[in-house]
Amino acid sequence: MIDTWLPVGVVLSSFLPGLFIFFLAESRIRLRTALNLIGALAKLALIGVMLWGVLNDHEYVFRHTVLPGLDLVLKADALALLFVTLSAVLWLFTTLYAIGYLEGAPHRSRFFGFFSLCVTATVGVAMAGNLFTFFVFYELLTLATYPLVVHRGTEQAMRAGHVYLGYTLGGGALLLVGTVWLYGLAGQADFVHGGSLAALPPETAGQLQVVFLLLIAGVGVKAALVPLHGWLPLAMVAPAPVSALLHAVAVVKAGAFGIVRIVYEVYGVEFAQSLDLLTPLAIAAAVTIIWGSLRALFQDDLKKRLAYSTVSQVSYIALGVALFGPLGTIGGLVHLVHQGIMKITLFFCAGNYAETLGIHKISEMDGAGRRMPWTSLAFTLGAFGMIGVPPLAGFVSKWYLGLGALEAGMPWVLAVLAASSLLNAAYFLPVLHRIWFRPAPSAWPAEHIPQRGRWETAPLLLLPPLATAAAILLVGLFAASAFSPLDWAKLIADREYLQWTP
Amino acid sequence: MSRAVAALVVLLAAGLAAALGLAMLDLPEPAVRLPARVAAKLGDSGVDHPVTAVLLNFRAYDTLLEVAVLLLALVGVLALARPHAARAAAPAHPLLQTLARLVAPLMVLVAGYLLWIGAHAPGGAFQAGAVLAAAGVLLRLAGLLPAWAQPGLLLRGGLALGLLVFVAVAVAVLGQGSLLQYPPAAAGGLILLIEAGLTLSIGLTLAGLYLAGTEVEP
Amino acid sequence: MSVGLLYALAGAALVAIGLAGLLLLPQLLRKILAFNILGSGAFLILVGLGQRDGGIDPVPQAMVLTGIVVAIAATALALALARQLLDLSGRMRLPEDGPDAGAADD
Amino acid sequence: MTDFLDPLPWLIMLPLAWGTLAFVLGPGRGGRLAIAAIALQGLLVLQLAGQLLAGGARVHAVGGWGAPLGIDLLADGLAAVMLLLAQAVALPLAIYARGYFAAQPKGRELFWPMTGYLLAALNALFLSADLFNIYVTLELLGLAAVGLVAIAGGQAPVTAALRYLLATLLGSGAWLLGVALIYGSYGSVSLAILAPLVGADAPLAATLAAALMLAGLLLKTALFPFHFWLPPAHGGAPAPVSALLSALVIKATFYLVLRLWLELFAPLTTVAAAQLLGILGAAAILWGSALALAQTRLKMLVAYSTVAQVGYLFLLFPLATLVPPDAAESAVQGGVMQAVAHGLAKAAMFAAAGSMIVATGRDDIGRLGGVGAHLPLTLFSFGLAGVTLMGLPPSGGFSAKWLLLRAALETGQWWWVAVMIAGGLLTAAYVFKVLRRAFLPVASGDRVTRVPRTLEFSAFALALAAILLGLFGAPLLALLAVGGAA
Amino acid sequence: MTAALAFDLLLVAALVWSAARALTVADVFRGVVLFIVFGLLMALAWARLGAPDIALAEAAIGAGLTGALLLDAVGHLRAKREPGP
Repeated sequence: MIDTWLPVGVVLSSFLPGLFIFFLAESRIRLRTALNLIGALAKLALIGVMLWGVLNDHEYVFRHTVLPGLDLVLKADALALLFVTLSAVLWLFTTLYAIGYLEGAPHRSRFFGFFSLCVTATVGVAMAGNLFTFFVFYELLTLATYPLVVHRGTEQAMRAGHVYLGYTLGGGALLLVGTVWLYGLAGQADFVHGGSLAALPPETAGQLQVVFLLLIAGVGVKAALVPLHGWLPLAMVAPAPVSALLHAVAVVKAGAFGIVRIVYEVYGVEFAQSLDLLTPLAIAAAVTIIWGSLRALFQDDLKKRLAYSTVSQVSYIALGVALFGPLGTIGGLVHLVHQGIMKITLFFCAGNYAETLGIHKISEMDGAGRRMPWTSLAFTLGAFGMIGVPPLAGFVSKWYLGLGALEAGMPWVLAVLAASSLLNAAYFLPVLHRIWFRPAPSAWPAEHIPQRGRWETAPLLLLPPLATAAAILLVGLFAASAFSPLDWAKLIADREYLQWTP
Repeated sequence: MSRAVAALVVLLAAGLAAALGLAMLDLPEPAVRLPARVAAKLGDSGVDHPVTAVLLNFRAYDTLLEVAVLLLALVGVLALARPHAARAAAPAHPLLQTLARLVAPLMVLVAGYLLWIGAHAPGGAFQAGAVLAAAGVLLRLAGLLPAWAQPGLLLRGGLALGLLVFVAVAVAVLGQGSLLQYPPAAAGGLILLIEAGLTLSIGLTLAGLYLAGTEVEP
Repeated sequence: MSVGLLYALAGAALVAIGLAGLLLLPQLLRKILAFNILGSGAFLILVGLGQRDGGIDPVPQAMVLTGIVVAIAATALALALARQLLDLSGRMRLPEDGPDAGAADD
Repeated sequence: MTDFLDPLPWLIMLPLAWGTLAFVLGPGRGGRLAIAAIALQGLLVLQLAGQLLAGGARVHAVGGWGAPLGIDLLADGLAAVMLLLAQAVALPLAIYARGYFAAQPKGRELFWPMTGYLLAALNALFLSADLFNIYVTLELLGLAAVGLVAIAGGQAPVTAALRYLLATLLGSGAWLLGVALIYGSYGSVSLAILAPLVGADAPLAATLAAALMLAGLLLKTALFPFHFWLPPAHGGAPAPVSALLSALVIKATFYLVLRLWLELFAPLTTVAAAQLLGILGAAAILWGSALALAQTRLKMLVAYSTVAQVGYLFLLFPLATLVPPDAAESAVQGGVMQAVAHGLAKAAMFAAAGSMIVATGRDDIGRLGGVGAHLPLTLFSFGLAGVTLMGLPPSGGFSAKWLLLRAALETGQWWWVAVMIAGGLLTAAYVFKVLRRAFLPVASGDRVTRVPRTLEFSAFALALAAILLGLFGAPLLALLAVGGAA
Repeated sequence: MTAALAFDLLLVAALVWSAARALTVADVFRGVVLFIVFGLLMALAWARLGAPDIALAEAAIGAGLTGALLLDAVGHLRAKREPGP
């Protein structure tokens, strides 16, 4: 009984506070903060219980029939928990950060209401037990993030919101068609280890290939696969906490996670391989990785550079999925977590520079390290992680991806990884150089928050990036220990490749 | 509207007429013969004029809804007349007043006769109501009835009486059968009761449709 | 040909006249006349076809009685509306251009 | 048999009675009576649904005669679903209307009697199993609807009401003509008697009758290109009226189309006719959505949205005609689900729009700034209703779309898939056009006032119901299946 | 029989003619008058169809009341057209 309702509890732990906050008066700051934190902590507690259970081969499943032959299923398996845990932890940090970031800003009830809905949708995506449920939360995510993207209400934000909606609703439509089609072919499309479509008669193969294309294009919009990535660089007009959440956890990850589920648990990785679907996916991912990095090189706007970096980095996940074999899978899955931690750190820092000193452009960052050493340290860790410097998180991901490429017999992927790392270095190192080695200007563009004693900026803005930066180091250093992301990714890969022996 | 569209519409109408005509000339023998069934059940209907039997017993439910349509139309007309508060009735010609005083009671008598005869022969509530309406219009034109645009409680009650009685009878018999299933022994009486209510209300309503409608501010 | 069928055929002609009038005539009073003619045609068809074998059929007759009352109700409402429109706009006809056209350009 | 509280007759007599009593009580009176009575009607429908699920379709022979001499009332699954929709929409709207007319008294004098007759007509229509009786209910419905459109006066509403009246009278005229031909051909107007008599070898008169009745109903349902009367009528009436009309009145005639198509005239249907209906539906979706997007007045936008959403209803015909029974069932379920979902969502949307107009004092999308800050619940309701109309999950609109898409893919008619997807995206475009304006701050010189709580909560209840329908649609489909209507 | 048939044919012709003229005659007032004539002819037709109930109703309501309403509307229209002195 309690097993059934645990996944629902995880979803509701952010949904109910979100609904409540939505209708709270602007001035009820304490109550709002309390609701946010209670929700976040309750979610973490529930997840903790389930982590323990799943490690011991337990599955938590909630099932509700919406229409005959159409079930809403929430399921907490190992893969779901990987993503859920990431979301819940980073949500907590982002909430704290947002409370500091939005102090005194208007429309905070609306903001935190949608913020909570956004996380609700993300954990729903994570725990979706079938394609339909995934679609439900995937669309909810679109609706919950739109108000956050346009939160500032400026002309630019409105335009970005328009583009965002156009892309994501279009993607959702493709996903819907693919889903309906698949249900027509296969009945239900539950997520099961090894997929369920291999049992379909062989004459449906052609249709299944088209459906795959529809589904991947549908989730590829949010995962920002080139050429479906156009919305992401525009969406960075949103407030920093939103960008952090969008890029690290909620939106792009939901897309990437969708690719994982579709390949592994709808089609089954072997069946997908037999339909010749994995190589095209790998090529699309590789193109995205290179293209995103190249575009990032030429951005002077810090958040835009980070946004293109996201385009590139998220496709590592898709690439890992497309590499046939457990090692590639491990690399892709662990990067799902690692990229989240690294990118959220970078966006927190970008937000700090903007909020504290009014720095938005890379050309304005000269000497920022001396004024804001802690923020800059966190930023440096994030950037090194992205480049793949050992022993940071990004290195672990890239290592396993490389091994996976060799295992899958796709050595050209190594070249992509190498090129991408070089490009990462090319667009991050100059930034670091400016921060640490250039002299500071006589005045910052707009200093909003003055230095107060040891605090270079507001405490709630500083602590979250420091915490996540520490995590970048820790998950790399202790990758081999129990409950590390890598360990968990291995557990998942074991279960996905249960029947497979190389 | 352009000539081409007009020609098209005329063609459409002519085509419809032709199709109707063709269809009518090629009709099968009806599978159901209702006149025979009406005749067979006429004895149980409480009246002996077949049309009245259909109207107030076999298909009385149609009639009930139709009375509602009539009252509804008056409500709609009143809603439109409303913004222009009732004008004081113009003082009528004394001759008209005398005439109305003479003729109106006569018309009420005729209405009563039509109502009564309806059970056996052509006539009934609608025809009686129409006569009553004519009397009402006459009285109003003679300034002997209050304004219609904002009917008072009594008048509203009179307008609604027929429908309310009809509904009351319809549901009162639900305990022993279905809607409007009169107990055979009481059928004739109940029908007369309904018709009496209807005559009054239909008369008032029809008069109202004319008077309230024409009282709209010029 | 029975009397019933003859009048039913006349009803068909009346329906056609009423339909064309309702669609083509711009003046609202004419439209209301046309609607009544259309209705009368339908009534004739109903009774005429029911009695095409020469007998009397009380059922369609009762239906037509109901129909006549409904028609007067509709006519009264239509006239009240038309008069209201006359008072408000000074015309007793509907604006020519369709509502789509009006909405699209504002 | 001798059940005094049998819901079938009471569902019709009750609104007739309270409508009439509201008239007798006097101008503007009767709101509380109406709310209590509609709540009672709601209970009766629930009781009826329980009876149907337990014991199958029910017939009530009015007058005890039985067809063909008397008139039968028939309650099967389809009728029960529509009755449920009607009461479910009417109750929150009645509560809404009381608040609305308190804030905006224009037109409140005779609102309640007309609404009573409107609901009586709807319930009577859904339950009727007699073609001529349906004619009377259609006229009652049409006149009540026209009266309600004109209730607030003014040149635009009166013009709209006249246009609507002429259209609806022409529609009923066509229906009556059909009834005359059917009576002439078979000697009866009872659906139960006629159903076995109408076969593929039906005489010309029956085919002509089918065509006439169908055309009349399409005109009344405002299917493209017969939609010309709808936007000014629905967009110009007071908000509670618009909500009733868009949510329920056009659904009543759609219900008749569905019944005739699936039952009485099923032997006469052809693939070509079904495709034609589908094409008109598709045109309605695209044209209605495009025009909704072009509107500057909020209520006109919502009204054009109705034109578009009606189109979805008619997609069920090509998907349900002469195809495998599985797909046909899915299509009919989808169509009915769409009717219910749109009913709830559109009522919510008109109600929310009405609140926004009361609050801002004008019907202008460009001046909605501040609504998001001052009327969050209303805007949220509008958004939820929009979610249903877009067909996003989880909502009744999504369930409908899912079922229709499924039928389309199963029968290989992918072109309807494209139409539905395009329609969903266009819907999103016009819904977000409103939402993004409402999120903006108040423009200088504009004022946004508070509206009564009842306005906000009744709209929210409707929107929430449309969403919950997406999560709990299965019982509704079980009810629909009673009596083999689907 | 033939006399009756001739009468019926004449009546039908008159019905169709009066209906068509009521809609096409230039003056609305004359149109309404023709419509009242049409209503009375309809009453005759109903009598010929053995439907005296309808004949009565048609004469009283169809021709009578409808006619009165229409005439009143025409008067109203004319009053509008020719503003008073």
